[in-house]
Amino acid sequence: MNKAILAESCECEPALQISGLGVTYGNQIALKDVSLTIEAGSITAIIGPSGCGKSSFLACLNRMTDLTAHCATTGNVELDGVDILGDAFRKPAQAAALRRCVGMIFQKPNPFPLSIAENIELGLKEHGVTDKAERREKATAALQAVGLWEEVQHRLGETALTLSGGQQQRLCIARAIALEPKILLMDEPCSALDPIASQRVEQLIAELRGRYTVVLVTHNLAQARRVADQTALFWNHGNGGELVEVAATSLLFNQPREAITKAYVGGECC
Amino acid sequence: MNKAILAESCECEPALQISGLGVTYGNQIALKDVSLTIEAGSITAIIGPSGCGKSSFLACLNRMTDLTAHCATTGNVELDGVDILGDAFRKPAQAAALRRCVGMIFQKPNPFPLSIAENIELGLKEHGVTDKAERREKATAALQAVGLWEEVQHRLGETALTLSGGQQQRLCIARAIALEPKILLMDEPCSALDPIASQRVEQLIAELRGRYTVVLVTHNLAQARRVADQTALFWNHGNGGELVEVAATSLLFNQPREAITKAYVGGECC
Amino acid sequence: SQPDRQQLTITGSSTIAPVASELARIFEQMNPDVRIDVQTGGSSRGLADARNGLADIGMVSKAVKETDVVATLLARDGLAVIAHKSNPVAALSSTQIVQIYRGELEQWPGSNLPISVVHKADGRSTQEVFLKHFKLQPREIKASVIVGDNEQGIKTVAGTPGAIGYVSIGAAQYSSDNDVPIKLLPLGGVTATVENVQNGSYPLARELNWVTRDMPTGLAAEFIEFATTNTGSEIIRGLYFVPVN
Amino acid sequence: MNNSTSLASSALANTALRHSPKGHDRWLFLLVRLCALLAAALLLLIVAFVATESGQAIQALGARLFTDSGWFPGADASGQFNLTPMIVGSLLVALLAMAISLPIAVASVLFVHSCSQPWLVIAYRRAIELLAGIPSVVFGLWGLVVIVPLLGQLQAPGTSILAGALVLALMILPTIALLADSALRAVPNELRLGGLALGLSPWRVVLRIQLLQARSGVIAGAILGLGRALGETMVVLMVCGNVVQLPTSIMQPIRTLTANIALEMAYAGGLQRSALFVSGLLLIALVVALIWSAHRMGRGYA
Amino acid sequence: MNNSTSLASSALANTALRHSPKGHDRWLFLLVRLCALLAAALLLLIVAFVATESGQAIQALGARLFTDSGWFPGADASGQFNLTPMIVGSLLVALLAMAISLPIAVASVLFVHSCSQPWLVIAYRRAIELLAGIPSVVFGLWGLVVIVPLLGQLQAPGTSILAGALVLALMILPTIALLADSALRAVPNELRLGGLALGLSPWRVVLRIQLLQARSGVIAGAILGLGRALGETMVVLMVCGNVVQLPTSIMQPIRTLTANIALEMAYAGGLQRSALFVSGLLLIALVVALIWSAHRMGRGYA
Ligand SMILES: Nc1ncnc2c1ncn2[C@@H]1O[C@H](COP(=O)(O)OP(=O)(O)OP(=O)(O)O)[C@@H](O)[C@H]1O
Ligand SMILES: Nc1ncnc2c1ncn2[C@@H]1O[C@H](COP(=O)(O)OP(=O)(O)OP(=O)(O)O)[C@@H](O)[C@H]1O
Ligand SMILES: [Mg+2]
Ligand SMILES: [Mg+2]
Repeated sequence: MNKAILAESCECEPALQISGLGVTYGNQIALKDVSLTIEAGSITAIIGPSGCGKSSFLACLNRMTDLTAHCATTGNVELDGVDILGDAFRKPAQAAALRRCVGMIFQKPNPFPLSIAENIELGLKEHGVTDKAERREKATAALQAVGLWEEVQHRLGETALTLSGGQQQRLCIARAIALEPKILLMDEPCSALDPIASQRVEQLIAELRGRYTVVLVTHNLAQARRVADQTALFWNHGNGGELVEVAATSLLFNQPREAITKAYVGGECC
Repeated sequence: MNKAILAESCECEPALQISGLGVTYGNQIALKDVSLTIEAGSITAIIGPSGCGKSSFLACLNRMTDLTAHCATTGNVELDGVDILGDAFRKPAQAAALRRCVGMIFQKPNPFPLSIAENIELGLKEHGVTDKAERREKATAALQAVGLWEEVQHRLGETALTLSGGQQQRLCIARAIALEPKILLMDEPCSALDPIASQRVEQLIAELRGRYTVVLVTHNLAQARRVADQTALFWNHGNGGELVEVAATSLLFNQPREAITKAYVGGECC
Repeated sequence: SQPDRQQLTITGSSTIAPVASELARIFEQMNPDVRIDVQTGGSSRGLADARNGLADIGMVSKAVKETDVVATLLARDGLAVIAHKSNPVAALSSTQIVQIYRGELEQWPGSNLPISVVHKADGRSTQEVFLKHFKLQPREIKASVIVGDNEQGIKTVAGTPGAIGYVSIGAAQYSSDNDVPIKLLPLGGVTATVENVQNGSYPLARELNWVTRDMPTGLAAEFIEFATTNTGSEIIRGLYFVPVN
Repeated sequence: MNNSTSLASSALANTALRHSPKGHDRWLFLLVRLCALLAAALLLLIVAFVATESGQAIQALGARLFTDSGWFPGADASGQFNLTPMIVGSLLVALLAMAISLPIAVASVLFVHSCSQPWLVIAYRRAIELLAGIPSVVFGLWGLVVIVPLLGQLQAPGTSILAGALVLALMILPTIALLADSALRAVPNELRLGGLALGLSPWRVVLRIQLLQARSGVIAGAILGLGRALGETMVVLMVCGNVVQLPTSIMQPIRTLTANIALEMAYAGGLQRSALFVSGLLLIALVVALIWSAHRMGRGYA
Repeated sequence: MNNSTSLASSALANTALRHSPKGHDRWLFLLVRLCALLAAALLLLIVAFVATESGQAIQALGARLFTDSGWFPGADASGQFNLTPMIVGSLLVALLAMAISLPIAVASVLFVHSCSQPWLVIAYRRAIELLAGIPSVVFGLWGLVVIVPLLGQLQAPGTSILAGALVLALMILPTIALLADSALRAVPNELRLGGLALGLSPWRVVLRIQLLQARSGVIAGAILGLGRALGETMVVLMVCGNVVQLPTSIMQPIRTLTANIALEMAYAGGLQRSALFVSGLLLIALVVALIWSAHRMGRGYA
């Protein structure tokens, strides 16, 4: 798999410095005052109950917040020393370039109404991989990486909407990694996956360590434990999500500083 | 909560007798020759790897298969002694009545583009709950049952599309249970839920035991273990999903008959 | 392409249009390189178009008093008052017609059938000639329907049992001969026929004119000339108008 | 790590620059903008054209265009130039047509999307498209020969607001229906499935869920239909009677702004011509006002 | 458990029966079907009307309608009744108009959906709707006064296929644009977000993803636009020159089927009148044929 072209095209140093980050939707606060450092090449897990602002947090990191009505952010997120929440990145071309470097996998799989192969090749094509064979090769590699290749190799031309739930989710992961972004935001990438497929994706994430920076939202605490270098717990006390605690994963799980953390990670869970 | 009206209106004896069931999409086989008995009031878990036909299996039980292009079924599913895959139920009115008795929760949450309250009240209204106050009451009860009430009580009038992923999923569960169908088909209802919300839903399912018949697709083996009376494992050897083994849950997990089952339930999983 | 193809545009009175079209048809057959475009819109349009050069020839179905254009007489025509064929009324006096158009008489004499007054739009010389003959003022008219072309007037009367209207005798005669349910009412005791127009006994007669901006030359002159030939006269007579010679 | 906050100096900015559209894509992008601009410019040109030609009448007559004693125009200011009856006529015919057409169109679409016989759906769709292909002259003739005599039996002469509205309703039906239909088709299937899974019958699902998502299509259809109804000339000229008056019943004839233009523009000069252009301007203003209220109503519904 | 397989005897069947639409809903449902039926019936009536009136000419002339030496009609069979030049004229003008309008309309919509300034988007949308509200007489006048003299400077007399196509293109632009726009709006936001998250620029997302989902809207727009272009009368009458001939260049004048009807129906009788109705029938047939090919092309694209 020829990684040269794409990898080169995204040159930023993939480390994130988040300080005082807040997200509001109209007058509803979704997240407030989050400060966090994400090291280049590390895997960060975000955990917390439903509605505590995990997805909103991810959305800030590649400005998907711009695309939601009434959504506003405060604070700043520095990527490679540049505040990506600044106005300069509001311009569509700049935002697109940012999102090219900071890929995202959505919580709800959203395959395009195209064929399975085109779903992956579209992004490659749009980002300048003009050679058809090369695109197909990269798409194959991505499908193999998420363990979907065997299942779909005979129906690459069928529309992706006929895939099963778990297949769609893996396709969306493949679509994002095929572009080899420097930073990968994954919103519950294993939610629709059974243990086997889940394991495959976890393995993929682990492989990315060092080369890519991964921010992973997961409700599977065991998964966070297995793959993440550091883990952050968000909590919503009723008036907007907050960062409760962030620490190296083993520390957070074994010696939680906060009472809430202790209760949450020790709670009855799989 | 006044259950009389709705509960009465669905009079079937909720036991399912499935024999020789197969599903094909065009010339692709998704499922073949499944025979299975589901007792009234029991909870049945369906497990198996991605793409093995779990969702397709559920879709047969309330004829959602009719709504997919090129989808055909073979075999029969007897509900209360009547073959619901027969032609009589092809008629929209009959199919609607069937689906009224056999509720379904989709793998991918699909809230209507209505307000949160309307999402639940729509079904009630359409099924003859003409009293507005009663509808609101039932909606409230359903939201409480899935643990969403606290989070959304102040924004019932907002569009449901602004909910977080997990909130949407719980809303869809609430929408289905508000109608109190006799049989509830749940396709990975906890996939987008964190441990706390997950537990709440599990608790809800357990509460339904005896009164409702539940068929639960889950990729969380521990969950199947916790809540299901019987568990069925599906597997796709590459040419269509099959039923590998079905047994009382504790039997299946502790004394699996098949080698595949043993490997799957004993595999590395949460 | 056909660089030497010539085009002639003729616009104006819808009364003259059928004559012009028929003439054009024969003329085109005789001169294969000529194409003639005939459009209606009323005499005022014909006059205006000829004046400002939008048309080569204008068609005006009344006597032309304007001195800045050149008028050439084409034919004579009469205006017929028409009613639905099923209408039992055989004749109307001038006073009755005036009363009807003023809205003073609202039912057909001898029946309780309400009268639908079909009137022509402004800018149509049929209307002008009619008003002038009966000494009516435009503002006095209480019309139920206002129509543009003759054909619209005929169709409207044909579709309404209680309607009264007025159109060119030519158009009316042609339609009633072709099974359209209308009939022509006599005026002052004289039946509305081409013969009576020709012998001058019909009171509501008028001129049909070609108008051009200057003395007609070239193709326009040829065409105007063609109308006065025997073939031309034959065509004019065939459409129930009275040729000049 | 580069700590400068200047965008230009950062590697990310370089990436951004290198990823702005390039090559044939840049051209395509420019072309798109150019086309959009062109369309807007042409629109402005037309409106400017109408406005310029209207100038003379607006200056010379001002409010007289609405308060004069009637419509007896002339080339100079001695005529009477009251456009009010025509405005009322245009509005009445168009709104009545819309009131007839909108429910039928929406019903047709409900039918198409809730019918379970695919062949019937396809046949019906083709029929609606066919209706869209019937030229307005044919509609006009049909109205004059069939509808007007029919209405004339109720109350002579038949040429009336109602006749115009009926024919126009049929004419704008496919516009509304096709727009609503295409918007409904773009609604994702999962919403439909969600409704059906609750045991709703297909047509209730379309009515209560899909239509909601597709309402922008219905509104757009109504706007296009209204524009067409207000702007239609041939049909109203043939079946509305063209009498300049303020009607007191829908069985009375009226003259619309468009019919007025068509009847008189061909020979009009001076102030009369300019006043006719004012009619055109008024029509455009009416459409703008109606669009505005359609959007307001649409928001209410949303 | 009741083991009978007869549907009627089961409790489930009872439920089904009790849940079939009832009360006001049943009425509404019936009304919907009735409306749909009504629309279809009216359509059939019109087509039947046109077909009946055409009968005489079709019987008397048959293939002569396409093979006669020209269009020199008369009340009896001694005339010449070749409709071919008019068919060609109608097709040429309509297709050329479509070829001009479709790209601009799609470009406008791409622009609207990829523009990041909300005020500009709203303004542009309103402008397109405004364009939809300009009556055809005004378009015709504009064409006559502005476009024709302009083209006349290139090659006299200016009244030509091109003039007609240009004005018609502008006229059908809003139809296509509004249809495509409303279909695009019904596309779920998550597809758009998915594309943007891959780092595609907004306009590429619309072009490559959203438009695909909304293609039924574009096709419907094209169909409506074509129908309108083929059926439009006033404009072509004013700017196309109305000369009956097979054109050899787009700068030549032609006569369309609709113009032919409008020009001659006013006085035609007998066979000529019937032949004009054949024109109407042919127009409808043309639209059907074009719709059919639009759908075929649409399928290819899908
Ligand atoms: N577009 C929106 N408008 C208004 N409120 C929103 C919007 N999106 C999210 N919210 C609200 O903001 C809060 C945080 O949402 P977010 O999606 O970030 O939660 P989350 O942590 O990802 O939850 P989950 O685990 O359920 O996905 C929730 O209460 C949610 O309802
Ligand atoms: N509409 C369709 N057309 C064609 N193939 C389909 C369609 N829906 C599902 N399939 C295929 O049928 C097989 C079974 O799909 P199904 O959705 O039942 O799987 P599943 O067990 O639910 O998987 P998952 O756990 O990923 O949701 C898969 O290979 C899938 O790709
Ligand atoms: Mg989330
Ligand atoms: Mg599934």
